Amino acid sequence: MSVTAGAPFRRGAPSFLSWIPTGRGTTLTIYIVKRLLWMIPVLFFVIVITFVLMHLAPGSPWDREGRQLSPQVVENLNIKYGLDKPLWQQFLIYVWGVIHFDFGDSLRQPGQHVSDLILVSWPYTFTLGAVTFILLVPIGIGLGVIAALRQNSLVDYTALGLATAAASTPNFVVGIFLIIIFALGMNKLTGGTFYFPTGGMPSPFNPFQVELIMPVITLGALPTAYIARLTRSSTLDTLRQDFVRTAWAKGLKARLVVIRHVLKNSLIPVVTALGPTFAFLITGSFITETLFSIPGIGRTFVSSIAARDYTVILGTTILFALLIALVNLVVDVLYVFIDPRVRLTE
Amino acid sequence: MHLGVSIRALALATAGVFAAVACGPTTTTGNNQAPPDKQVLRVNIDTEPGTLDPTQQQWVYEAAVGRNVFEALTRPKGDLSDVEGAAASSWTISPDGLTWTFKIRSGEKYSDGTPVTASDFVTSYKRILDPTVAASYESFFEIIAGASGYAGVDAKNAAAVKTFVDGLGVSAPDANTFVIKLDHAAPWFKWVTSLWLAAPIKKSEVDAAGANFGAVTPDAAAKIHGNGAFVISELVPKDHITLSPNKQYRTQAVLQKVQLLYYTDANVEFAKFQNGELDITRGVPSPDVPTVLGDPKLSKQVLRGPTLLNWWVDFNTTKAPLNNTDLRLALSKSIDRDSYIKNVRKGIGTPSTYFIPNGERGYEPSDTQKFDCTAAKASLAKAKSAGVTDAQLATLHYMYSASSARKVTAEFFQQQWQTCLGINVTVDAVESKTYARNLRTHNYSIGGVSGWQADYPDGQDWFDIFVTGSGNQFSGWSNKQYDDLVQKGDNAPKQADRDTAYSAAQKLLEQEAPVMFLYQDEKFLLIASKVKGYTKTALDDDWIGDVATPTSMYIAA
Amino acid sequence: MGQTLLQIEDLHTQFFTSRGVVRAVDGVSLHIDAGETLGVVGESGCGKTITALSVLRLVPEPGKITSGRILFRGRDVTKMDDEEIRDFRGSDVAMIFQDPMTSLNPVTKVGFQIEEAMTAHNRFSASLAKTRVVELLKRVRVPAAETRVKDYPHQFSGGMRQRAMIAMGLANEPSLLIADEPTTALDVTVQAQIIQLMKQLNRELGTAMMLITHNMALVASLCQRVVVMYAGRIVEEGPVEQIFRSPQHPYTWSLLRSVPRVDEARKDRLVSIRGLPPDLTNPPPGCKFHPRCPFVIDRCRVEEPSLGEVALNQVARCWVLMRNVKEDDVAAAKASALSIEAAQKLKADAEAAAAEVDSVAGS
Amino acid sequence: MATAIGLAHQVDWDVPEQTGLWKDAWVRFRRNRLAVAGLVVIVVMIVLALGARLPATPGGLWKILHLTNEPFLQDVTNSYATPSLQHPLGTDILGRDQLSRILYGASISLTIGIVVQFLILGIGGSIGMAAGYFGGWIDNLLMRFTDIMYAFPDLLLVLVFVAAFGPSFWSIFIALGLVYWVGLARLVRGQVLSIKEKEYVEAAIMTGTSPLKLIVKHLVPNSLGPVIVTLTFGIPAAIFTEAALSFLGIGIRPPEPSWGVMIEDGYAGIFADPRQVIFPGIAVALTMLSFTFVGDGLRDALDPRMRR
Repeated sequence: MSVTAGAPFRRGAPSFLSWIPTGRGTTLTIYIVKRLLWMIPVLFFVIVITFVLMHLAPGSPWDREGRQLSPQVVENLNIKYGLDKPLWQQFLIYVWGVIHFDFGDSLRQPGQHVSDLILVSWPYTFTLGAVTFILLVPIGIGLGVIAALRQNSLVDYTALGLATAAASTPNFVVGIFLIIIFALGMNKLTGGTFYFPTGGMPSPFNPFQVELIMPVITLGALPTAYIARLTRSSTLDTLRQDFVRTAWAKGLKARLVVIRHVLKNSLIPVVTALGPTFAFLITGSFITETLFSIPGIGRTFVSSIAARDYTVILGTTILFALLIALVNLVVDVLYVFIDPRVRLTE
Repeated sequence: MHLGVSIRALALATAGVFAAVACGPTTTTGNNQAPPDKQVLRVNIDTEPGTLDPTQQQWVYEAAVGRNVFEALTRPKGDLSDVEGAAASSWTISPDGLTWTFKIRSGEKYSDGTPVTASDFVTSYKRILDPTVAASYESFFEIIAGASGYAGVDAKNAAAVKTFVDGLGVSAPDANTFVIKLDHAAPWFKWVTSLWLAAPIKKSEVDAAGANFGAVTPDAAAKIHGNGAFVISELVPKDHITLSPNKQYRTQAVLQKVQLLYYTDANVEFAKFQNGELDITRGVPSPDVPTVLGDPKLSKQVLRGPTLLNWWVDFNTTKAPLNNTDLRLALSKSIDRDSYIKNVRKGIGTPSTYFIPNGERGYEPSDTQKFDCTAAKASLAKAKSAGVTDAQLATLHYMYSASSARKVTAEFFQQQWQTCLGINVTVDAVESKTYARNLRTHNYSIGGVSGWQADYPDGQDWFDIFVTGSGNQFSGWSNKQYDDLVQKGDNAPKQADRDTAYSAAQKLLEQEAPVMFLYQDEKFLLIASKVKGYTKTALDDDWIGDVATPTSMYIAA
Repeated sequence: MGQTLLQIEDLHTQFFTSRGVVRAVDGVSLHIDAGETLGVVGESGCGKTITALSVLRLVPEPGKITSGRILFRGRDVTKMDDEEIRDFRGSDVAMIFQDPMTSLNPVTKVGFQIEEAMTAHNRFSASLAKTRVVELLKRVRVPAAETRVKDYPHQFSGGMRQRAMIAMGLANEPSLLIADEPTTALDVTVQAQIIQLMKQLNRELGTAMMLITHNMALVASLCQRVVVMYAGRIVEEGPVEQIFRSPQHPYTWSLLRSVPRVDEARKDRLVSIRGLPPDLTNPPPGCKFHPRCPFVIDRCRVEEPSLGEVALNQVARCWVLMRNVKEDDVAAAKASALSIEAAQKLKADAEAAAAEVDSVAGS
Repeated sequence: MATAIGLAHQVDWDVPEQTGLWKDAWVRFRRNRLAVAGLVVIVVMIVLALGARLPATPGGLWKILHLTNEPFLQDVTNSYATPSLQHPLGTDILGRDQLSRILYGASISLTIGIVVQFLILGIGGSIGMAAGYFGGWIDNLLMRFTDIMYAFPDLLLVLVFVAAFGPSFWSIFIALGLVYWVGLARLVRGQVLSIKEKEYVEAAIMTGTSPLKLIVKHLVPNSLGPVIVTLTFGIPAAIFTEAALSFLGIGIRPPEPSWGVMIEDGYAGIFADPRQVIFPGIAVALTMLSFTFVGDGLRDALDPRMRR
């Protein structure tokens, strides 16, 4: 469901390192270790809240439309999966399991370990997300910078128009139009000699497969547009800064002015946004995976919520939370290197 | 059996009947067959099965695997008039109807070459009724001697569970003889023995896997062996399952590979078919029906046929004002079902004002709930004179499980009720699980659409839905007379007596209108022209193989 | 000295905005000799900064040099191609900007920013440039220059940053250094240090300097010649002592007779000159200054005077000229101008009145 | 003349009043043609949206504009009609006039898209501002809280929210606000932190400017650019999420159309009639574009550096 459609905005800028200065090196190591330790309470609360929300959500794994399960079967299923126990006990049992890297078995798929399930789906989603990200960064930033440097030119308007179109079209629409045009349309037009397959991802680790083209466009259109606009906005801001004029006044070559002075500054907020964008590509790939029949984790996650498959919900949530926390950490550390004004402390 | 409930797909109930529809030439062999390496069939089953253990399978997309990898004692005949031997070559029923003795077909083997024995059936029947396994559809089997106590067994008490399971009336006097003892005579039990879940499983495999038996993992091919026409040859989690012919099976399939794929989104499925990536679809989204019929290429690949699936709208009879029968009738009579089928569903299905679908014994069209706005207004007036107030009518909500197709249906009803009765019904979309729970707990006023698809073509499967306290009816309706009639129909040894009782029960149901009958569904799916030998019955669900195994199918050159 | 370094002839720089054409620089001609220090003064918005930016062809969008010539050692800057102008900037003419806080790139090391000014041109080898950075910082009196080169701008104080800016400007030993309000953003003691530094550099290196400021004190202490601008035009020009002693244009006179207030942070406007500078999209007819001029005559309103010689080396653009104004009129003009104290009192009274109204309304 | 010759500084009564900040901004905004065009489009949309909500008046302009052509009026025999004079944008599967529905839907989608942004700005903006401005343990606490909010599933949050508060129009706002504020909070915090590093703000803090004044005069105008970008992107996002929510049961109730719902519905019949998706899609794009231009215009107008 396209609840995730607009998600880059949910994942905004990452946290900064706000504290007081010291040198790099050991400070950085200490900082990273501290942040990693911070993840433990964060993950714990994520589990707590997800656990509570999950059980608050109406309906149980055994509710369904159509033929109903008998009350005895429901009761037996609850016993089988320990759902008959008080909630706090279930919680403790779960957390105990997590500490031992046991994430339980899927309720919808008896005998299927949640960890196996994630291990199977993860490579697909990661490959899709990573390929999209690697393409998105230069394209988004490039478009944004060019648009800003050629403000109010045709290039600018085209980029802006593309960004608007991408952002105002839900990705299930983007996807299905791609399918209609590049799969069905080309199939018809060329009499079946050349067309795109409508999806699948034959090898999960291979970034060079033709099957990836349409999913990558579908998944990447919106975040690329977002990054492009952010870059444009930020670059326009930077271009007006006094130090850029200083750079010109020094007689620097245009290329150097743009790269050393404009980009280095205007990309700071963009880098901030890249982390969450990457997280979005991973966590928000549900529709793309559904449209292009990619057996990724996004589908697993959304369908687990629909099915109230508690263990899978928890398992994937933990994975996503971990991912987001790590991405934030990476961005924060990166920050120290791109913006000298930012310092680490403690 | 259920269709999977998917986010976008309309989900639904189960089942089906009589007429067999043949598509294309039904010749089992021909010289126009493509070479073996081209004998690949790609089918969409919507969702990855939850388990490969047949005894725990409950959804259409699971039985699609179960029915082809395993084979129960019997199977429905092509015309659905009766069952015929499958894993069993013959069987006898004792004169009192209580003892059923099945002879296992000689030479019946699992795909790994080991023979199928009667004790394997004991294993599977006991597994279905084992409270610690909690198989979904144990209720079909509660008629077995000793099984009626299922509800009383404490699943946490290992000793009690063992006593219960050991006491079940299933036994294997010798390797080839499987005996089932029933609590009371039940002519329809033959259908139960044909269900996909009553298939033999190897005890050694169950024991080896323990709780993980049937898990949908890549190594499943090595861990699970069945006695059906196909074996699982490849399993890519979340992506597909490939079936290949079982070399041990008595009839060898022409198809060398059957790929079961999971496309939930109807548009995606439609696109894949058009792009030549899929050979059989589950259906066609109703807005696309005119497109398909108008397309010279696609229209030739359409397969239409009856199905034993009937749809209705539930009224919550436990609360005012819908505890008033006249109001329910008024609401039902004000829906123009012809227009609904023709315009909203684009011609798929038959308007119905009856319960038992066309094609099943007991089908009796009736006019009780027929669209008639004048009559509807009269009913409403009658209801109002009986105390139904406008204020109560203003509180009516129509709840549906969110999907595009159902939203359109809801908006159509809303308009119809407004036009004919002047009642403004509020429409609520809710998420599937919430919908199911609200229905079950009678936390709604009008809910729809619900449906039932025959698990097997017998009145018992249908009429039991509306008996007092049945978990499968959501209207909270209770009628002593109906309950008595149904009990008679279920248990009478003579078919004629059963028919009479059921017929009376059906009339009562239609007059009392705890539900508003809407339409009988129709299969409308696409099948690639190169696929030949596909036989479909009304009992089959979306996918091939419920009755007719795909051994007769082949890919034309 | 004496050789003309920069010659600006009839320069017009205009901004094409949706409101209309802003004639920011409207026919300015001036020259700077080698080693000379020229002050350009005027209110903000009078076109002095735009004139300087025009010299480097750094006029921001939507501005454009529409006509005129800018000859540097005989080469017309306005006709240089992209590569020539690039090489011209920073090496022949360098510029120091107003706000040292924002004029340095915050994410690049100070040393590198200076070094880069050298490597952009071919005057110094890469390795020489590196060593010269320290030298330059030492020259502008940055303490511990060896370590400070590795610092980022935010680690520098305001005065240090301006020193770094100056070092950057001197990096290629330019013949002309344009300093645009180099001290306004700094506090008083630092201002004095910077002024001292610039004086010294001018003396030691013989670099010509164009000093853009509204600070007459700075002009007095640094410059040999001064150009007064108003509404995009030069209204008076001459040697510093002469202008200070006997300004001939009423605008110059007004500038000079106003009271200095160095302690306040505001920088731009003049107290004693009533009214605001004209809207440059729609300047008044006749003399641009006439609406604000205390000595206005009828001719001023219809006909614009041209720059005329009023004394040796001194030109002014006025029909009246201060020397022709009667003592009485001058006294009257002085009286009519408000003193700072009076103006502040007026403001305080107005605020008190407003507060009173508020309290009445509130009760 | 005093000891040093210098230029006097103007006293305040001669300076344009401080209210001129907004007046100035408005003048600068007006100069941006695209921004004005965007504003005009938005105003027209709002007027049409209000018009579509007015009770039907017989004939005339209203009818021509399809404002009273009953967005709910079904003509099931005329489904997926191709555009004609009577139905300029065709009809949907139940034969309802698409143009009327789009105009009517404007009232819902614009309200949701825009009002939610204010909610997000309110929640996310104040949390981000507080975290960035106060720093220290407040910052730490707020940021760990957003980390947690950040990490768990929106879908679950929304489901539970619906279950708790029941389906209503206002639930949408709150649900959307709850889901989307996190990103903005982080963005604003980042902006505030980097602006805090700037000297003029440091100076303002040292000279004892009150926090409120500091926030209003420096932090808000300076962080406006990226915030506006994010919020304009948030408008279509909210419109689509609303559509998805109605599938979960807290969207607007059928048969009322919103653009998102129309697109979602149109998707079901996209092979039969792609117009069902394209027309409401254009409406969303137009809104988005208009807000983009207005946003850019606003940013430039309020940018302190642009002031001269």
